Amino acid sequence: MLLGPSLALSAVLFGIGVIGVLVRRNAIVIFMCVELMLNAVNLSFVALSQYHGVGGRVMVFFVMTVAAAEAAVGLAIMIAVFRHLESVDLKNINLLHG
Amino acid sequence: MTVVQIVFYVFAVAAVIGAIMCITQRNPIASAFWLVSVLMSLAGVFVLLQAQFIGVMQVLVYAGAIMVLFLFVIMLLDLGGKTSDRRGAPSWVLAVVVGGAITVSMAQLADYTPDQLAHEISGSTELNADVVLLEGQRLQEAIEARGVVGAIAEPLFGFYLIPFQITGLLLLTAVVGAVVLAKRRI
Amino acid sequence: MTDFLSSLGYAQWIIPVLLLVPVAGILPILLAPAAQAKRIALVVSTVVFVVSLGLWWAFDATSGNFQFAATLPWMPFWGIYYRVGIDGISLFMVLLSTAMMPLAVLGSWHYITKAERGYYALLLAMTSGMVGVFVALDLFLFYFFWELILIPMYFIIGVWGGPNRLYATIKFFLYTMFGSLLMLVAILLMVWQTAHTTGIVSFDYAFLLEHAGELGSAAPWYFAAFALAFAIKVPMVPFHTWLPDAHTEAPTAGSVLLAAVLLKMGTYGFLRFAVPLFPDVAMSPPVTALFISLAVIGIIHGALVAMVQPDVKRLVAYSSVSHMGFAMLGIWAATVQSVQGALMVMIGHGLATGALFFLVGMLYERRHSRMFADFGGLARVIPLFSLMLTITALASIGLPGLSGFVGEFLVLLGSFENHPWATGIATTGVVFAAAYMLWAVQRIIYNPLVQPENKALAGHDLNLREVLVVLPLIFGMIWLGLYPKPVLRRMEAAATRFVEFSIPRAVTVQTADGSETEGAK
Amino acid sequence: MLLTLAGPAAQALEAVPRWLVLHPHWVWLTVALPLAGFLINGKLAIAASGPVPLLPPKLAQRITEMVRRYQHGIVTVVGTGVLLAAFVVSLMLFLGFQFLDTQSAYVLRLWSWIPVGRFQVDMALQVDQLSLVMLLVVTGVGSLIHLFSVGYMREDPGYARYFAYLNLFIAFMLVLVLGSSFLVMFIGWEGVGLCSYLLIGFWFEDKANSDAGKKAFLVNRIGDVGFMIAMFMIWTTVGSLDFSTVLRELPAAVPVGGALITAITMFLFLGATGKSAQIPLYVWLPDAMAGPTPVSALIHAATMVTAGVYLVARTGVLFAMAPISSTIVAGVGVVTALFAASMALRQYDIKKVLAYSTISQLGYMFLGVGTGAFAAGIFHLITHAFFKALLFLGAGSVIHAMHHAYHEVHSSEDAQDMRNMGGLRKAMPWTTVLMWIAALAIAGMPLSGFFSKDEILAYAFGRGHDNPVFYLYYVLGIVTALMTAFYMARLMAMTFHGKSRTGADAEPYLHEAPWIMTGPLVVLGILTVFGGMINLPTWAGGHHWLQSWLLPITATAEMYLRPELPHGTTEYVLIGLALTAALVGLVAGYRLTVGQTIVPARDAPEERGFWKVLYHKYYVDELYDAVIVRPLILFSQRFLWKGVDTRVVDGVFVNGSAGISRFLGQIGSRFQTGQLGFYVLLFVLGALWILRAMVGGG
Repeated sequence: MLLGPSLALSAVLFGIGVIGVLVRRNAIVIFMCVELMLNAVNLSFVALSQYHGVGGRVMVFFVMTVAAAEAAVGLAIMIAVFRHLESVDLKNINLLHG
Repeated sequence: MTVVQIVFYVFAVAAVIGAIMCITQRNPIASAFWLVSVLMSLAGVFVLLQAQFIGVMQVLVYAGAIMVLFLFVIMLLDLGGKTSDRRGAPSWVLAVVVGGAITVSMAQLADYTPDQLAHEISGSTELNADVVLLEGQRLQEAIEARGVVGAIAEPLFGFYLIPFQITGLLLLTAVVGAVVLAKRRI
Repeated sequence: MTDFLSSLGYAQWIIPVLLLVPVAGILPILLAPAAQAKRIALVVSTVVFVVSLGLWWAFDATSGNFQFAATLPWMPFWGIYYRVGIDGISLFMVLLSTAMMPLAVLGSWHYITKAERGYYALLLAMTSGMVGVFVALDLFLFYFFWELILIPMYFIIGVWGGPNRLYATIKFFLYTMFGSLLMLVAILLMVWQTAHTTGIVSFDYAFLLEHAGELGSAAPWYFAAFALAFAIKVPMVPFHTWLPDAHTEAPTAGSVLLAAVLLKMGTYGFLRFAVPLFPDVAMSPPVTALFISLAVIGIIHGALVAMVQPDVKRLVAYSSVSHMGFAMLGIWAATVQSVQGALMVMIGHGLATGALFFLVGMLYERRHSRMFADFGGLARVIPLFSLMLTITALASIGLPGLSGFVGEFLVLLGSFENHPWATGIATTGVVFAAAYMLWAVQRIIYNPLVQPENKALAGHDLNLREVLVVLPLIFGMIWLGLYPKPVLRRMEAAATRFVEFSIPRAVTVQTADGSETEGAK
Repeated sequence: MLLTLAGPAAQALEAVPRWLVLHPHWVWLTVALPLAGFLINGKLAIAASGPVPLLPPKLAQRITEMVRRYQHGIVTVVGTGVLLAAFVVSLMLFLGFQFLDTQSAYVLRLWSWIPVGRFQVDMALQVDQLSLVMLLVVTGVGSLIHLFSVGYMREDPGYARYFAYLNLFIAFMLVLVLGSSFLVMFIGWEGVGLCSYLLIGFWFEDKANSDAGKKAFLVNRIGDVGFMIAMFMIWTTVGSLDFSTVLRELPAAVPVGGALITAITMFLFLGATGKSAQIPLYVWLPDAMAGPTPVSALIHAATMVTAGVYLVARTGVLFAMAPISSTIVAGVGVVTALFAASMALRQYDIKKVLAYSTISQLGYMFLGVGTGAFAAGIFHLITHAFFKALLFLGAGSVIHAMHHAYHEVHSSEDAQDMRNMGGLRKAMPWTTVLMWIAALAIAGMPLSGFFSKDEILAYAFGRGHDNPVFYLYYVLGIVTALMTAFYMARLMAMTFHGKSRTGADAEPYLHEAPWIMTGPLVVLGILTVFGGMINLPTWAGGHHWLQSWLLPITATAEMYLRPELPHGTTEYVLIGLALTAALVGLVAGYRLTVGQTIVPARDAPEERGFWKVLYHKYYVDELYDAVIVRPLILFSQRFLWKGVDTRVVDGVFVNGSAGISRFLGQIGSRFQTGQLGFYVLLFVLGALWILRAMVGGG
């Protein structure tokens, strides 16, 4: 009976995460927004697993693991970038410019 | 409206407010703390959704470990919001339009019911959730038989063993990678 | 000899051996110390050459069919098989390829100083590719080998080449790639269309040859794609400008293989695929006229431009354009004489131009220059080199009694009957050939010996290794010039078959009793 | 060794001992001997100047030392020995040929050369009356010139190389005259061109010499194109290139005087003009004098340049069938004769005079064969070989003496310029006498040259009966004879008579050449005097021996074209006219030259007026250079290379297509801002799009 509201909440949080990614330039804040979006997805998994079986909950574990790994590597990259550029602001990071 | 629903909405509103604050705060540390509040609220929601173990994990791993890592890095790099990293108004408008569009598209699921899920899975309007969604019932039975942890542990170390192991490998790789990236000299 | 070979089961294993042994030789090269790489490459390529010599005796000259043939499934679901065989056309191309390889290794002995292992490994890989192109009887397999050659050549020029090598490699690669991709499209479409009409998916050459008549209105397009790929490789005017650049920048062995073997892949492609598969298109008057004009233009243009080059290698490159024009003229005139002449031109050009590039390379190793302005009077200081250069140059300009003449003469003789004017103009190419080549020889080895660097060459004549590189080629030139009969005899059946195939199949003749019969086939 | 005696000739030749005769199948020896000489001398030439690469170093060194010590001797013995041997073999073959029961050609098939389908050419040598005559001339005169060279080239560092080239030349020349088909003849044809190229540029360190060699080869090649096209036409018509088949079947296959036979003969004649230095391709021969003088004597006077005449005589029946062609051949011949003779009038280089004289005399030969008097043409070829070789060798010993004299006093004067000579008869009596014999012969005094030239002119006059243009040819021929006598007398007077202009210090060093050089001169002198005997006309008590000997060759041609010799009074008037012209020319030339004061080359003033035009050879070289050579090079360089290849093909197409790709790439790269936010936005938009699709679809 909480299925619909949970999915709606998940959608709202995901949307906020997207907006956050788009409006911020601080790479670490962007990471946090990504975490937010991952959590929104987790919520959907959990909500649906009540009816669809245990697979959804197992998946949440995997998502958490990936999030942790991503945070570790991502933050390490940030440290490396910061060492070079003295900043983690995306406007300064444009090595990909063609 | 039952108590459970009221509690759910309280947590939901808290999560949404926390999320909005998270993305609007100028200081990354504040953002991080607001994010912790979102994660806590979500942990509550998980409990309400009968996923107590995941709720606990959420608090321990996410709010506890990952966010601490974030805070640690923010403080290490001394990013305490001296300058604003927010983009200008056009970006905001664009972001709100795009994000809003996504939210609205998905928020249509607010009145989604288990029966609709059953219909989508079976492709038939005749059958209802009780007949189709046997996996969900089995989960309930497993929780009753082995408790919330056991119910997850059994498939995790059984059917999902290999993905689980691969996840472990991923973590190991991430650890090594993080060390390589962050250290000046190895 | 024939009995001995057949007692060894030569016919069964020769082609796989030629394809696999060079590739297998790469492994020891990569494992051995870098200084040993050239020795291993020399041994492997010599073994391959010696083994391939058996083809000379094992080949049945009376038969125009494919010999040493074998078929093994590769991707049978798609109709792709390992199908190989050798006829009189490919026999000499295979022998030319295997024969040039030990010489190329010897010729690179001191020239290559960096990354030797990689270099010699690539040379061996190329051996397999070259043999593969000439023995493949499955269009997919052919395309596979065709493209396989590009990669080693790309690296040989791009890594071990001269200062402007990047431009040259990219030009070479894109030029040839452009043509061959269109050819791939044509091959696939042709197979698809044939599969559509016959219900059998097959890349088999013989099968496609049989059903090529049913392609209908698409045939001109297929022919155009094939012809473009081959014309670029030959190279025909106006697709020739990659050649001087590639030659100039390539290391000695690269130039030699490019001239001696790779260009022949183009003419071979015309002889094996483009013309026999689509004779109605290829031998229709406008197409014939087009190709004969281009061939004649190529002969004259190549020779004239060669005349004014300041760089020896560019001169030789343009002379290749001119010589390959003779080969194209011979193919398109499509008489037994002209086709055999074209094949002889291909062989003779392989020997003579190969030797020229070797000699230029030897000169470059001594003088670190390829500019005519830097030479002069070398006959006084390095007579042996001068002698060999003279003989080679004479073979190249087609002096009777040397290899170049037999081919050129046969081409012109065979073409004259049907295309007298074109042949007449082409014959004047002989004069221009003499002009650029003799002028080149004069500016290198004659004229006053003034520059101190040149005077210092005294006593640095060719050494034993260098003589061993060039002498076999010179023997070949004299042999082919004086006694080409054994060669001509072995290619005659295949050339006749080509001529028969290149008669448009649609032609029907009204016989005396009014019934229609297939044109002379 | 031999052989079957048969036929009526047997009785006449019974006296000849068996060991003196050879069966024609030994003809390969005559080619093989000089070839072997070439290989040995060539090896020595290479070995002398560098290490022997194919042997172990110690052995190689010993060989090198030995070779160094004995090289000169070995080269001399081998170089001249093979040729003398070849001459002896030729004589024996000549005798042997008499013993054959048939007088038709003997063809020795060595091996099948180029067999392709119905195109079959054997490597085969043909022995018949014509090739035997040529064989004797080439090996005979060749031997004498080889002997002369031993003295002339003694001190040259390239001695071995010289003899190697010379031997190779003889081998190719014999292939040329012995080849049994057009194609085998073509081997020799181009081969002698090659040797000529190598020998003209023998002293290659002087750029002018190697330029001259290259020019000779190139101009010859232009003629060779004609030869090749003629071969294509012949093969297309009769399917064979063998002389016997072609000369038998072609007359039946094509109409007399038709376009095809005219085209074939004209292309053949183009080949002949290249090799035999006729208008318009004569320009290489004067430059060819850059080679050593014996080379000029052998190649550019006696043998190679006559190959064109030989070709026309060999294919005489074809020319006889094409009246237009034969008229053109005769016309080109006589015009060349006149033109070249006029240029010889004002040359000062002794070899240049002789070179133009050679061109002029070749013109006579073409007049002869063009008229249809093939035997007369060959006759003049033979006598010319004698007297012109003598003239060149004589000039050679003059140059030799001058060169030595100037060498002794370290002077850099031109040893070949006649203005530096004069009065040499005192120092060189033998040479003077012998040169005078040759000069009289060429001028038309009744020595060998007189008979042959007179016969040609007489035949030309005779053909005027059918074709009046030949009367004109005859007149031009007489004028040429006058000029010939004039410039020869001038040459003799300037060189041997009058006061010495050599310079007081150098004069005492002038001396007669050694016996190895004068010996051959004497032999040639004898031949020059008595050479006319081989075809002595009836009025002089002869039997036209050569003409009847060559009858088997010329008989078929005479079916189509048979010029008549004038008889009776006309004949004597013509002889008188020719003699008068020669006498007038000689006397005038001598008197005018001796009476004139000549200044040595160093102080000589610039020529003026028409003399200048003559001195500069009518500016033909300059004309060719300006009209053909330079425009061609400019066209190749500016238009074909820089224009077509670099600008159009590379510039527009290759780099153009690269430019288009680059342009498209630049447009694409605009989207690569490098700003992560932008990428995220695109990503989110994509996600939204997919979401829309799913929600809409579900």
